[in-house]
Amino acid sequence: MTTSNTTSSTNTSSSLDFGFGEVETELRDVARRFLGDQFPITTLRELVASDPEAVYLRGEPTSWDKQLWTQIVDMGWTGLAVPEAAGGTPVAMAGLAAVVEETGFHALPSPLTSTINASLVLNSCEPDAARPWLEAIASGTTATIATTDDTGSWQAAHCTVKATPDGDGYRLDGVTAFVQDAAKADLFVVLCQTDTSHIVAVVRADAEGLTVAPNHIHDLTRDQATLHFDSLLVEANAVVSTNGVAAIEAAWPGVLVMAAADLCGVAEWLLQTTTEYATNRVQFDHPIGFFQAVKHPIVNVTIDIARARSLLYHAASLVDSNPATALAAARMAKSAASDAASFAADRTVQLHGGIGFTWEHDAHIYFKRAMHGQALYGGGQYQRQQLANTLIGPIS
Amino acid sequence: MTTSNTTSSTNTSSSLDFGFGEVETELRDVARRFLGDQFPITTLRELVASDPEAVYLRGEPTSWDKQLWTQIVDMGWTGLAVPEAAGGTPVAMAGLAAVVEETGFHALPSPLTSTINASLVLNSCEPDAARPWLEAIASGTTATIATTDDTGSWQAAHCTVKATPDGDGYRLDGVTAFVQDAAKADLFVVLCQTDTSHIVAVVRADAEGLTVAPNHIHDLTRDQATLHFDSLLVEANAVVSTNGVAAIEAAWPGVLVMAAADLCGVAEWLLQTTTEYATNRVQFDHPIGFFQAVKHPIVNVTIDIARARSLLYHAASLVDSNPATALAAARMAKSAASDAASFAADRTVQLHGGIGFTWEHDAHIYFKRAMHGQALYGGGQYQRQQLANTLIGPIS
Amino acid sequence: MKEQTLTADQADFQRYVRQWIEDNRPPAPPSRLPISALEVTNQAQHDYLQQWQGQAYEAGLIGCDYPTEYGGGGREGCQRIANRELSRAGVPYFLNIIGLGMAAPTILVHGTHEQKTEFIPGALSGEDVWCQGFSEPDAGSDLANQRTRAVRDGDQWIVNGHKVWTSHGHFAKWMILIARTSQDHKYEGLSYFLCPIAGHEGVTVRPLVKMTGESGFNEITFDDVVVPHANLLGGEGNGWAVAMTTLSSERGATEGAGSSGTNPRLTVQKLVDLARSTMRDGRPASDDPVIRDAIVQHAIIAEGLNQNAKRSKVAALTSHPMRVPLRSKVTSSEFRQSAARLGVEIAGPLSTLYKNDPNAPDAGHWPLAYMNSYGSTIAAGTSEVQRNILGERVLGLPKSK
Amino acid sequence: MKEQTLTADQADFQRYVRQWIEDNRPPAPPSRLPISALEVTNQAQHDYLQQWQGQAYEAGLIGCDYPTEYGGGGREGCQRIANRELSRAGVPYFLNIIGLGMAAPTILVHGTHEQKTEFIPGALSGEDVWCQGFSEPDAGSDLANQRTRAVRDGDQWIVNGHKVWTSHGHFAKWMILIARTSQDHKYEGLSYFLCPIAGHEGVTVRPLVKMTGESGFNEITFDDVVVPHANLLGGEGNGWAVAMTTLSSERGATEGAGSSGTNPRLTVQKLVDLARSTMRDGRPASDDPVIRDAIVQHAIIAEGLNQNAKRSKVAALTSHPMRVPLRSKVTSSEFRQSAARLGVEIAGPLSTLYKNDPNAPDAGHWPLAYMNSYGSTIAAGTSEVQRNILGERVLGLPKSK
Repeated sequence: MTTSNTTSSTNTSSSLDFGFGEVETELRDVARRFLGDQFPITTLRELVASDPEAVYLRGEPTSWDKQLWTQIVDMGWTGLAVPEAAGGTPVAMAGLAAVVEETGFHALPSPLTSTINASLVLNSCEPDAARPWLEAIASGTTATIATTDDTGSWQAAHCTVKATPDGDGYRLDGVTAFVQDAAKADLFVVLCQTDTSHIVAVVRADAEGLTVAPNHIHDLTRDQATLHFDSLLVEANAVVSTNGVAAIEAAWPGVLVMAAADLCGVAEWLLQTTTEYATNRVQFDHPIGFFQAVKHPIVNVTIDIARARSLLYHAASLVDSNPATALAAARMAKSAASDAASFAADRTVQLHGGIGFTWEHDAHIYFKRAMHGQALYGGGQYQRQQLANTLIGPIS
Repeated sequence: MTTSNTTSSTNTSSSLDFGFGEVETELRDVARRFLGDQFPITTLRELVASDPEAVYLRGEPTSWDKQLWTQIVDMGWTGLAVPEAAGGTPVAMAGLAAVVEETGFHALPSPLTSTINASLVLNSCEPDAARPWLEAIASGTTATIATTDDTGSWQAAHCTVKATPDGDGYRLDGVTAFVQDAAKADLFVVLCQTDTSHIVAVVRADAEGLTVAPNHIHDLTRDQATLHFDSLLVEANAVVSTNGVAAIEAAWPGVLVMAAADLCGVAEWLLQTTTEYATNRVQFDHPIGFFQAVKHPIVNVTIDIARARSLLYHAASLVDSNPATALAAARMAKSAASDAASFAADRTVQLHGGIGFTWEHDAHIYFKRAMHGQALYGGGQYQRQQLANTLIGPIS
Repeated sequence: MKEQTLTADQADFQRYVRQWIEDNRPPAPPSRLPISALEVTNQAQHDYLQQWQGQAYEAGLIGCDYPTEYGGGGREGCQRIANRELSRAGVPYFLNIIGLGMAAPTILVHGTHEQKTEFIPGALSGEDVWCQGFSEPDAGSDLANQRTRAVRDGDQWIVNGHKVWTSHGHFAKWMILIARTSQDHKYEGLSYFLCPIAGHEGVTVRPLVKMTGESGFNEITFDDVVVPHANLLGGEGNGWAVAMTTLSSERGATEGAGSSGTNPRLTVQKLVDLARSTMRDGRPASDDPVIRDAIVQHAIIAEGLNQNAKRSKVAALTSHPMRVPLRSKVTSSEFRQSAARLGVEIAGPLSTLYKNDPNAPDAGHWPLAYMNSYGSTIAAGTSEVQRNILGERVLGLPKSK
Repeated sequence: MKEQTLTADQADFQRYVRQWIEDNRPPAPPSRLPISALEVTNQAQHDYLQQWQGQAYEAGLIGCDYPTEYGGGGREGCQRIANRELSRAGVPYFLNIIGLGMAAPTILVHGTHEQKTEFIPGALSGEDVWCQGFSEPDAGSDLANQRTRAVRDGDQWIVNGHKVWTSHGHFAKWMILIARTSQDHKYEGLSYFLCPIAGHEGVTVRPLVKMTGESGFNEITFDDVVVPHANLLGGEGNGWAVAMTTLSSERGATEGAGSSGTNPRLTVQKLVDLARSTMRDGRPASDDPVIRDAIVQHAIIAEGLNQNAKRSKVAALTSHPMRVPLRSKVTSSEFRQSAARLGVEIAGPLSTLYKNDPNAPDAGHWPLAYMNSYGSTIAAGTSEVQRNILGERVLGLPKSK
């Protein structure tokens, strides 16, 4: 996030410490303490996993802790990706990654990541047009991005929301899908195609002509929706970019970094939980961690997470210091984090034996968040496919 | 091998017992006893691994036991793929596979597989033209096939030996590479392209205009060469097919089955050797097989070999009973056997620790035979790529 | 993949089955059926499926290869034909999956004439629903580590203990139960009982919720439960051997259920169809060679499972020291798991959708199948323990404990 | 991949190195060099490489970041620059790989001023060739299970025992040696010595042949060998800790050797080049998406190794419980192995060719690198033992023995 370079404590040396300086360290430590105190696993379970039938059979929306969210806003986390000019207190991308990693570790249901993603996109739109919206975000308005068609293509150019000029604004028609935390968002940052190009428009959740159709998903800690636009009017002041694809693509490395950070946090919880279980659960007269069939997979999970976290902070630092190379690094981080999280989830359920397979244990909450997160913006193999074109060159 | 249906004890029920009837069982048991008695591991080591510098630095050809080969011919193994009409005593393809599996288990340096491959190709050429050559093979003449260009393409149509009509015969020019057991072969069964089509020609090892350039290879139990043809004259009676690509492709399932059988035998030796070592070698106060980091990989090797052998005999039975479906089954067998053998070789060296890494142990002989065999006619992934076109259909 | 050659009788039977299914397609179920019979929990679906199984049984589509004297069809090699036709027709699976796939085959092998006569027909017709009592909370992965005790008392046994993972426990009339009848030997101390469940005194059934949010399995406690000696299967102390028969029939079971989720070949076909119908950045996933390679890897494993089963019946080709694992639980359960995981990856963002979402591919099969697959890699001896058993009993490696 | 940003000094140094290499390219070697310095066995090649290392040292391309008082360049972050330039220029590797990569860094950390002054300059210049005495025939995988004994006798130690896997043993003047100085404690009973080898009384060196057919490592027996007390490194009983320093420098070592076979990023580039130049059925292997995916998997692991090393120096990001394994031997040795295996697969039938065959791709690198890679997954604690150590010491899991 280029804006952070003006204020990050560490931009100059970012290639040595990933831009993770004192400010970022302090921020991460606060986040870790705060969530540890305010959002223990028991609270999570109570909040999202108290009644399986409610969510899965009756399709009721999973709840999130709005009171906790207010505290998060008060701590200024929603301003961390907002330039000072818009009332934010930006930190290095590595600092954002660390906070998001902590929310992943606590499987926190919240619009934080989505709101950060919206800020990242707005940061790469026209500054004057974007500023008021960024100011709103800095002061607690929630937001999320809507860039994906209903086949789940991650190519911005595939967007299927049509924008037709109307006065000095536009009318929007069409569909965009896989919108994260839609039920928690006040604003949608929407990529739309015009006859000649693409625009980015900001749409209020209560706008006329917008239907938010919630998806029925496995993940208990997120919500996801499909947005239907029916001749929805966008005023000129809500058009924040007239070069939409470029704006989305400029923000994309940051979006991938946030997704990877969440997965690293999720994987870390799975690892620590499984390690503890393997240390205490006795079978065949030994704690099961005694057996290499348990110990070695846990070590492999550790190695995968270590790799993913290193690539994560490396990518984060490049978003700040060397945007040209950030996309490849971010894809590596997302690929490694997706694979680490799904392997960690897999081994967690397997090594917990019967109990991990039941609703009585919390593993399923993280298993589903990992499964959801690895699919978002493309899983490990998808990222590698994109990387191959950079690394090896296109197929002749 | 269709010819075997007339005599195999088992053609009618081949789908139930893979065509592996009494004749084939007896044959396999004889082969197992014979090689066990006549070709113990000590003999193998003495024969091919007594002097590393001779082979690798001075590039001397590895030796093979011609006296043992005479006994093999006397036992009629070279006639097993030859029709009765040509003096052979054909058995079901599963019987051939079993014999070749035994030679793989003993890492036998011999032209048996190559000679069988030559018979398979000749069996799918014009019967009258092929008969005299098959008769020669049945009575002990060794042969091998030469169908591959010097890039190692396994597509028969890519062959780069040019055949120009000359009288009622042809003149051959060009190169064919990766010819197996070339130094042991009396005859080469060569695929050549004419202006209009492809022919299969039989060329004597001592023919004028033929240069056999031996390759310098890792495998101590095989030899491999590149053949150079310089206006070599092929008499009419040596032209055994004027529909060369079809002849090669008809024989190919059998060729893949033989390659898979050899790999299954090699993998089986690696498994048994490693299992024995894991049972006896004591470390950390236990036989190392006590540790799951040793035990479970060995079990996985066992599972892979079991799969490969089942697919092998299934494919063999289809070559006899249902040629139309044999190619896909043979590719599955070759893919599974290639992967099983290279995994078995990998774990054998790793689990033997230091000793398996040295020349003092025999593992390297099998490691190299596995490495060579998995590459021949395409490894696991190559076979799967071909299978995808059958199973899923071509890429749109 | 290819057909196997049929005898004349088998061909006739195939025609008959096709015709019968055409004429007797059941009506739509009362509500959307779960992915396999094991997840069925509501009474209306239970009754619907039980009735459908009864019909199919009367028509001779179930138990085709069982002797007629035990309520079977007395045919040969016909069940796989019926199963294939049922799968192809996409009709509902049968309810009594444990009875069909585990209880009946085991009783056929180890039962007395009386036991076969009493238990097999009801298991085939679905009138008697069965459940499995192998797993225990403290036994964990170790199937032989049974704590549930049965003590002989005259011509009956008194059972006390605690079982988990018991699918259909809430419907079941009978349970195949392993209990410890002697403390002196680990394996030889086990016996195998056919134990009454529904309404039987001392039996308490408590439903458990799975990670998917579905119920469908239970824990069952036994408090001085009386089982007649006549219900001991295979003789006292032979429980382990009898249980091995049951576990080796497990694949047959899932196939018999006609659920495309569990027949390896059909699973591969399902993956192919999914890849064809899923778009990735505007192109079908089936055009992506990495996905093609992964699918073919599974096709090879699937074919391997089928050919392993076939080869295990060819004595001359099973003389190798490692013939036993060919039919082992570990390969088929891990195949199901990795195939389901691959399905989740192919589905991409669509894999986030629960089965009730109208856009969920294959009615939400893949993520649910993936999560449920841990049932098969954990229950009745985890894959880790299976590998110990294979290593120790098949390869003769030293014991890991 | 991308450059790291250089300081002005570093940029100057880089220009200097490039220029110097341009002007001082060594002549062709007497005979084709083996894949890495560890395989060098013949005297002519030894002399040639030792001379080349001496030149490069004099020019300041070796030991750039070592203090000047110990014969270094006194620079900062310059060795990786020199290494990168040396790799790019494709000049020969340096002979004294153990001295550069293991002995010198360890002595720098644990040595006394006298030891640093005496041993580091000769190791950097290549004048003193070093070998490693960690592995023993009976210790097997268990590095701490050393049988070689050193007994204190006044101001000297008497060493008796047997070491294997000692590359360069036949050239070496010195050995970094772990020996048991007490039977009472397993780890604390070890000490670390700088032991004279060449022509030293009681030392016998016997060359061994590797599976590749190459020699290059040896077994060395010690028969009442006298080592001065001044050659004890890091104090009595600290052998394990000192050895850990040595092993954690190992990657630096192999990179320092400038061998493209062992620098992860260059290995990936080598795979890309191989795929581009290898035809499969008439198309470059680099067009096959399955191979592309496999190569990128390795690129990610390679980048991970580099970034792990970098992150391990950022205290705020290593507070996690599993920071230690980041630089562990297991990841880099297994990367080398699987990358080499991938190279063998990409090469296809060409992988059958030995390096002396004119058509062998990359001068026969891949199959040899694959076989040699087992050296790194076996020697100095197999990957299996490494995983035990990581599980037990990093994660606190119970010991597996």
